[in-house]
Amino acid sequence: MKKVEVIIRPFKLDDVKEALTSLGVQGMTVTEVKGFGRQKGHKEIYRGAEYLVDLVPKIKIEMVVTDDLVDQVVERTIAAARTGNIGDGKIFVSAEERAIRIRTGETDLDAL
Amino acid sequence: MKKVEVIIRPFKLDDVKEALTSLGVQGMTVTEVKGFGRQKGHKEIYRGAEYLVDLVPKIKIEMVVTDDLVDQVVERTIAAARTGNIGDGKIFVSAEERAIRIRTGETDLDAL
Amino acid sequence: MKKVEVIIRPFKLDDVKEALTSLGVQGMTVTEVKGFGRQKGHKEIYRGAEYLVDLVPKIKIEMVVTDDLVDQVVERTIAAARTGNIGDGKIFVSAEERAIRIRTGETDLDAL
Amino acid sequence: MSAADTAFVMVCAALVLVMTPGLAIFYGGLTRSKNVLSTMMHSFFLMGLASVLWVIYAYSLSFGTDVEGLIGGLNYFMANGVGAQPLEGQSIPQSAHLTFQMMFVIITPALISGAFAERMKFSSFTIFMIVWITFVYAPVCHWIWGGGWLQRLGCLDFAGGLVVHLNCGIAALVAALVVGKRHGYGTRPFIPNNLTLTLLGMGLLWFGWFGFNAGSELAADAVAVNAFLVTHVSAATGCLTWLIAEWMLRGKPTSLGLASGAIAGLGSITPACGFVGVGSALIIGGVAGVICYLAVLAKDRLGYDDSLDVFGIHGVGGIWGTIATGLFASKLINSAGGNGLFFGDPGQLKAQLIGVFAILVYSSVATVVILYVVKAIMGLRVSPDEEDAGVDTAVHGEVGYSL
Amino acid sequence: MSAADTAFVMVCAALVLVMTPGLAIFYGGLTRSKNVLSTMMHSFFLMGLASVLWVIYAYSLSFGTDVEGLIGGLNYFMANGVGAQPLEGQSIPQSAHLTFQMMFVIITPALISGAFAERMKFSSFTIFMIVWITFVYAPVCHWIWGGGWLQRLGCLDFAGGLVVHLNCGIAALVAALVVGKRHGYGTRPFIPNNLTLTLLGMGLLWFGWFGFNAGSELAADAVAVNAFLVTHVSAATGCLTWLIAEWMLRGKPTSLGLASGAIAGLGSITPACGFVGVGSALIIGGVAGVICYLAVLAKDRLGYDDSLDVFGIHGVGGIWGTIATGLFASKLINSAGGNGLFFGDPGQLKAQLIGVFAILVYSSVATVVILYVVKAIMGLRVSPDEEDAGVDTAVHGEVGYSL
Amino acid sequence: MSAADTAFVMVCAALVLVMTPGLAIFYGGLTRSKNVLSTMMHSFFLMGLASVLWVIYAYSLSFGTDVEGLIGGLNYFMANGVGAQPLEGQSIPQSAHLTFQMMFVIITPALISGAFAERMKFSSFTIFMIVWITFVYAPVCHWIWGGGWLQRLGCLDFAGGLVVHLNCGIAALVAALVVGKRHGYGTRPFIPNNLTLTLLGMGLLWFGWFGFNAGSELAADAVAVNAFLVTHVSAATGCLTWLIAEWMLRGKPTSLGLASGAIAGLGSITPACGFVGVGSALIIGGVAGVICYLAVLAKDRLGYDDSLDVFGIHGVGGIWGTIATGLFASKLINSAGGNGLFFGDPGQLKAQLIGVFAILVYSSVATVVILYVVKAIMGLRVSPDEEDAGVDTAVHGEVGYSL
Ligand SMILES: Nc1ncnc2c1ncn2[C@@H]1O[C@H](COP(=O)(O)OP(=O)(O)O)[C@@H](O)[C@H]1O
Ligand SMILES: Nc1ncnc2c1ncn2[C@@H]1O[C@H](COP(=O)(O)OP(=O)(O)O)[C@@H](O)[C@H]1O
Ligand SMILES: Nc1ncnc2c1ncn2[C@@H]1O[C@H](COP(=O)(O)OP(=O)(O)O)[C@@H](O)[C@H]1O
Repeated sequence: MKKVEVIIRPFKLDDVKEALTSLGVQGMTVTEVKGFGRQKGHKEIYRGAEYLVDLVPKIKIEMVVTDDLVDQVVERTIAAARTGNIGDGKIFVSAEERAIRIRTGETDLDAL
Repeated sequence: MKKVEVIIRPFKLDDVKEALTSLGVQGMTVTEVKGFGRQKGHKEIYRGAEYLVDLVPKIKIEMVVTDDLVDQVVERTIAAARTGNIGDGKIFVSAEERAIRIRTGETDLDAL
Repeated sequence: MKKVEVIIRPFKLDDVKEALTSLGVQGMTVTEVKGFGRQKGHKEIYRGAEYLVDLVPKIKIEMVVTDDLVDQVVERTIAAARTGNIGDGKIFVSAEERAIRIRTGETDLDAL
Repeated sequence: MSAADTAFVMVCAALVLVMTPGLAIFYGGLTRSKNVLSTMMHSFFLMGLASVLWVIYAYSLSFGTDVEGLIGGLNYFMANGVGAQPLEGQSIPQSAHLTFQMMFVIITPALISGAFAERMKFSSFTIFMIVWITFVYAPVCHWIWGGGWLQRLGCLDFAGGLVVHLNCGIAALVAALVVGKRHGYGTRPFIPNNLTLTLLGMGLLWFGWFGFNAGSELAADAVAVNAFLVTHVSAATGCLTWLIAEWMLRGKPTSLGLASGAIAGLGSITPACGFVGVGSALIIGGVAGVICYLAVLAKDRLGYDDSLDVFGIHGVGGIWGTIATGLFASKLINSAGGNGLFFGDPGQLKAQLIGVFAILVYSSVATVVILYVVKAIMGLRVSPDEEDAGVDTAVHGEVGYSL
Repeated sequence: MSAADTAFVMVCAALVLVMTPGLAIFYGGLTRSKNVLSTMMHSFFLMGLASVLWVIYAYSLSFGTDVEGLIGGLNYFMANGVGAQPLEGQSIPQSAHLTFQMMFVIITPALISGAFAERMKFSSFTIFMIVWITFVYAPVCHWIWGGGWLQRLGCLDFAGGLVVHLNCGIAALVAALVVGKRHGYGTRPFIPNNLTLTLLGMGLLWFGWFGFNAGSELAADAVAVNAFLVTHVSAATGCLTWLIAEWMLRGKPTSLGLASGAIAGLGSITPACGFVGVGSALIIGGVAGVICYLAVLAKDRLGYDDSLDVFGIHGVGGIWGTIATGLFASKLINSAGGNGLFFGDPGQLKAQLIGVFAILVYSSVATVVILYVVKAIMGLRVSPDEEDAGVDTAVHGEVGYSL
Repeated sequence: MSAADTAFVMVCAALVLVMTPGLAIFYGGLTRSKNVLSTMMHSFFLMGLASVLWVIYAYSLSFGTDVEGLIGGLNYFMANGVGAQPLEGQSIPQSAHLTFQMMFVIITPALISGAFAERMKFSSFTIFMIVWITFVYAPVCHWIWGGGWLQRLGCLDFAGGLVVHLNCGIAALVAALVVGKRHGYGTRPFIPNNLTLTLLGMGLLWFGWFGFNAGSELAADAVAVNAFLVTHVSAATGCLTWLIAEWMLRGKPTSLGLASGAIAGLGSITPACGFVGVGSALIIGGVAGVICYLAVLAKDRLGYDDSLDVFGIHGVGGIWGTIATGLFASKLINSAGGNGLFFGDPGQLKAQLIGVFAILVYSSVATVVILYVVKAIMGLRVSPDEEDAGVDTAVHGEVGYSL
């Protein structure tokens, strides 16, 4: 099993979710995050004070999938999340050792 | 050391937290997330527009624990978080290489 | 590649971010979380009801970096995030297998 | 007809109207965020429902030709004949009287809704309210303001200590008991979702209460000014004493305590405001802040789930204010009123106690009957799953915040 | 001069003023959080812009010496000569008339802004509004209230069904079409960021609407009281019928439906409130709640992006209310008014239909011309990137919430 | 006694009261979310505290029998003798005068609290306010409105440019300096937690300001209408010019700039509103928007932490408005007023300058003394840890939002 973490632009969430489910990904967990990177932020002004806000809103999707799905997940995510502009985000893959479904106690592949 | 990631129903947070601390887990980090899975979402209606919201609020708990604690953590979490209905959530376990306590610089087991 | 996860006090975010970028870290992802640990929480009172709130606001920073950067990242983060009081937070390091930049499809070190 | 009085009463009616949105956010801010809309809807929905009942028949039941001191006749059905002509002894069009009083029939049941927030079924809520307005609000209003038996008996209630506050407070207590506790009450933390809403709501309530209390004089005269002034003074002392009590007992002065104390002071002065002076108002409000706080503490001991403390604040405040009227009323303030015990007339206190007792008994019994009937027919609560998910999405298909 | 009427009109002006903040949060709560401030600014900014235009020349264009029934002269330029002296037939200083009417020229264009929320360029918005107020609002106001041709024709509009609601509603429809859809409209979910704001906004609108409608009598008399009462009744029935319609058609009674129905009821009664009784108001509001709901459903079929349903609610409500005035108006309610079809005068209905037709045509044509000119010169929309990032940070350099 | 004037003043008092909740959310929205409640509490708490002091003795100190032009006597202690009988030259019950003025003694110190938001100790705040109201507000109020030396000297302050705005503004500047900067000021971003609250607060302030300014005439006459109108006009130009200045200097028109400009315009017209016409109001508000913006920019250069810009907006606005009264006042607007420099009387300007100077000196010196005494006895700030955690949880045991 692998854990795939995807960081994307917020408005791409629906497209990516759709792309992944059509692939057979049955579950994922979504978090609102802020990203810092090459994409430049924006200026905010409150009366006299001016701030450069370099943390931009992003969405993080985490999903644990079987090893053989990873390549397709990556491919489809790129297709769905890409705009071609700086700030499209990243995909990270790491090893996951165990998975358990709380409801049933099923483990690993059965738990996904 | 292992990292245990637990995704549960929001209202189960207190029960799970209690179960884990009684086990000797001394620290954890909690995030509000949205989950997509078998649990069906709900319909939202705003004037003419109707949306199926399939992301449901969940709580993610992350904790890094010693290897020998993992089985108990899993067991107790299941006991505390289970309702038996779809959407109870998951537990994921992965390897953690290092841990450092910022305050003291202690590492690994001492840092937990 | 390693994934470094840092949990710090919210008001230290700017200092840590600065310390890391000056090191050459080019990207990171920031999440608002709540932490449970040795730091004691506070009492909240709403009319007759009194609660001990033991989840305290924290910031989680995740960044994927090359192996050789890890030690420096840890060191600098400690320097920037430390106050010496309970609750300064933790640093966790784990292995990351792959990284992909969505915009370009670049992988691994090129994707960071 | 006096244009000045008419202008005054219209503006006061608008002020009373705005109390209901104020109450909606006051209550809304106190629940968990998954129920903020359903809680607010209880109040807003009554702006529609109660108003329609009022113009169709409830005004007539309240202020129509008296039938045995118990209820008004149906002579004003559909606001029939309610027009430019003032009622006897009034200087405003009767339509202004109907309008002004309409705002009271909105907020009284809206106040009750705090008792069963976060778990009541919306359909059952609707039926309950229709019946309650008809069989509890209208008769009680008639007894005290419409020429009924309590009014004849000399029981004083300037702006609604009995009709509004005690009436809603005791109904709320009953409702909390019949509907039952929220799932997790007492074991899980129930943290208010948005106290800024609650505080702003308190501000709007305080603002609107001037219309409620001063407007009840139905004329822009010195009695109205006095009512205005003592209303403010009682709110002020109420918020101070609750805060101080809390600071001493729990170590923290909270903003919710401040807001609650203000409402306690406002509720308590309501029956008295046209009859008592500034000095008395300082006492009435000051006592209100403390006893309502203690009542709220007692709830947590007794363990019933009057979720937003309607009884502790409005019920207890209404009792105290009505009794205080029997203590502090003075004909020097309002020659059309009475003298309380401290101004020489123990009879006034007796009349007040009868009023308190009557409403306590009638409203609680009638409310319990209505609730059990509704429960038998259609149930009162959402399903446990809906309660866990939150009433907002489960019943109304909406979420309060998507920030 | 009557002090009572003057006091009344001043207070009513304040009430109308507070409708604009109410509208700002009503609208603000409905957008996505990245655009909440820009949406609110549209309304707030007009409190500045429209007021300045009004005192400089727009009041004069509206109420100055009539020129051929089409427009007012510039005799009141810079409020020249507008002082303590009442206008003929009025009992308040003319400065109070100017002030009261000023609040209308703020909220009418503010209402339009809901049509193009979340994508309009702020600079283009500014220019559009200056021109629209000058060439649409002022003449239309003159025609109906300033002694213009529609007024002479006997078309009745007590408080702004034509001048305000239909006028803004049709302009909004045109604007939605010319400006175009929001990026993602119809494909992505657009969830309101904060319905508690929206509900509170509705409460403030309802509150302020009393000033709007009753104040339009410019005197604290029985006609004003009637206007006040039927305004409330129509709002009440509007919110009930929308809710019921929705409950039946979609299975959920929503708080946004409740709020929308109240606004529909309020908008619809506006032209009629000084001329119809309580029974008629029950019908007017009840019908409004249903037809405006259906209009809003129709939008989603037709596919144009009138983002906050300005046409569906104010346009349709304004048409219905103006026609309803021609049906239900009665001289028994207001001898200075007329009799509608149901009270014996089909001519009144004809006058109303002419009014509806005239405003529909004039306002839509003029608005389309203005918008195309502004578009040609400077564009109407923010860039796609700015739209995705949100207008708040992109254009105004702020974020609404940092909780 | 005039019922119309009485009705008007009561309603205006309610309007002024609602400014304080408006201010609470205006301020509350501007701080970081961990301090939103403590900031709001400052205002709300004064609704209790200041009111009680006022009815007990502060009204008497302000309006009691004059003692050497410096202070009022204690003849109205406990509102003794303040009843239905009007004061000389007034047409409303004296109790209405006390009530109306009570709302001013609430909001003036509440305005100061913006200077030390997010770090002041609540207990010290309480003591400071009691002493400040007694030794600064009451005498200053007496000097200008209670028959004191400045009033005799002919210094004009229609509704509180000196008593309220300059007085609170300079006290705020002093307090900011004595209390010291917030931890992290100038190095970390301080992002407002909820600008929707702030904007709504501005709306409520604008709304209530009509009561503040027009109500200060204490009669529903043409002067009151004029005050109402020019108040609105000045607010309108203030928000436009601040926005334009900001747009030109920083490239972004912000909603906070809009709101700030409106408050600047409102504050500046306050002393002048009963004496100047529409044309002058356009200038007064327009200049206010620019100079207050520049004052706020200057703060960031000078580096003191007047957290919510009380001095920059109210202090500078109060000075400008008071001087502007000496320039633009005209007896054509109000025969009971004076003529400013531009209307032929340089003496009026002199009187105004004396007023400005007197309040600047007295209020700053007295405030600095009070603060140092309180600091010596009990400290002024929460501990650094409490400041980092947020005053809401640390001192009040609550959180603003749990969404
Ligand atoms: N090394 C990293 N570790 C973790 N997250 C990262 C890293 N680099 C970038 N990110 C995340 O990816 C987002 C996009 O990265 P950015 O450099 O702005 O654009 P791009 O992906 O187009 O190069 C960032 O906002 C951040 O959330
Ligand atoms: N493959 C997965 N990877 C990450 N998170 C998952 C995965 N599958 C499910 N989840 C998380 O677990 C939650 C519960 O899953 P769900 O399928 O709804 O019910 P159950 O766990 O009872 O089968 C989801 O809402 C989601 O947050
Ligand atoms: N075992 C753990 N796993 C995950 N997160 C932890 C763990 N222990 C602590 N944390 C996080 O670190 C934060 C600080 O820990 P705490 O024990 O309070 O202080 P300190 O780090 O100074 O010992 C906690 O609030 C929590 O978010």
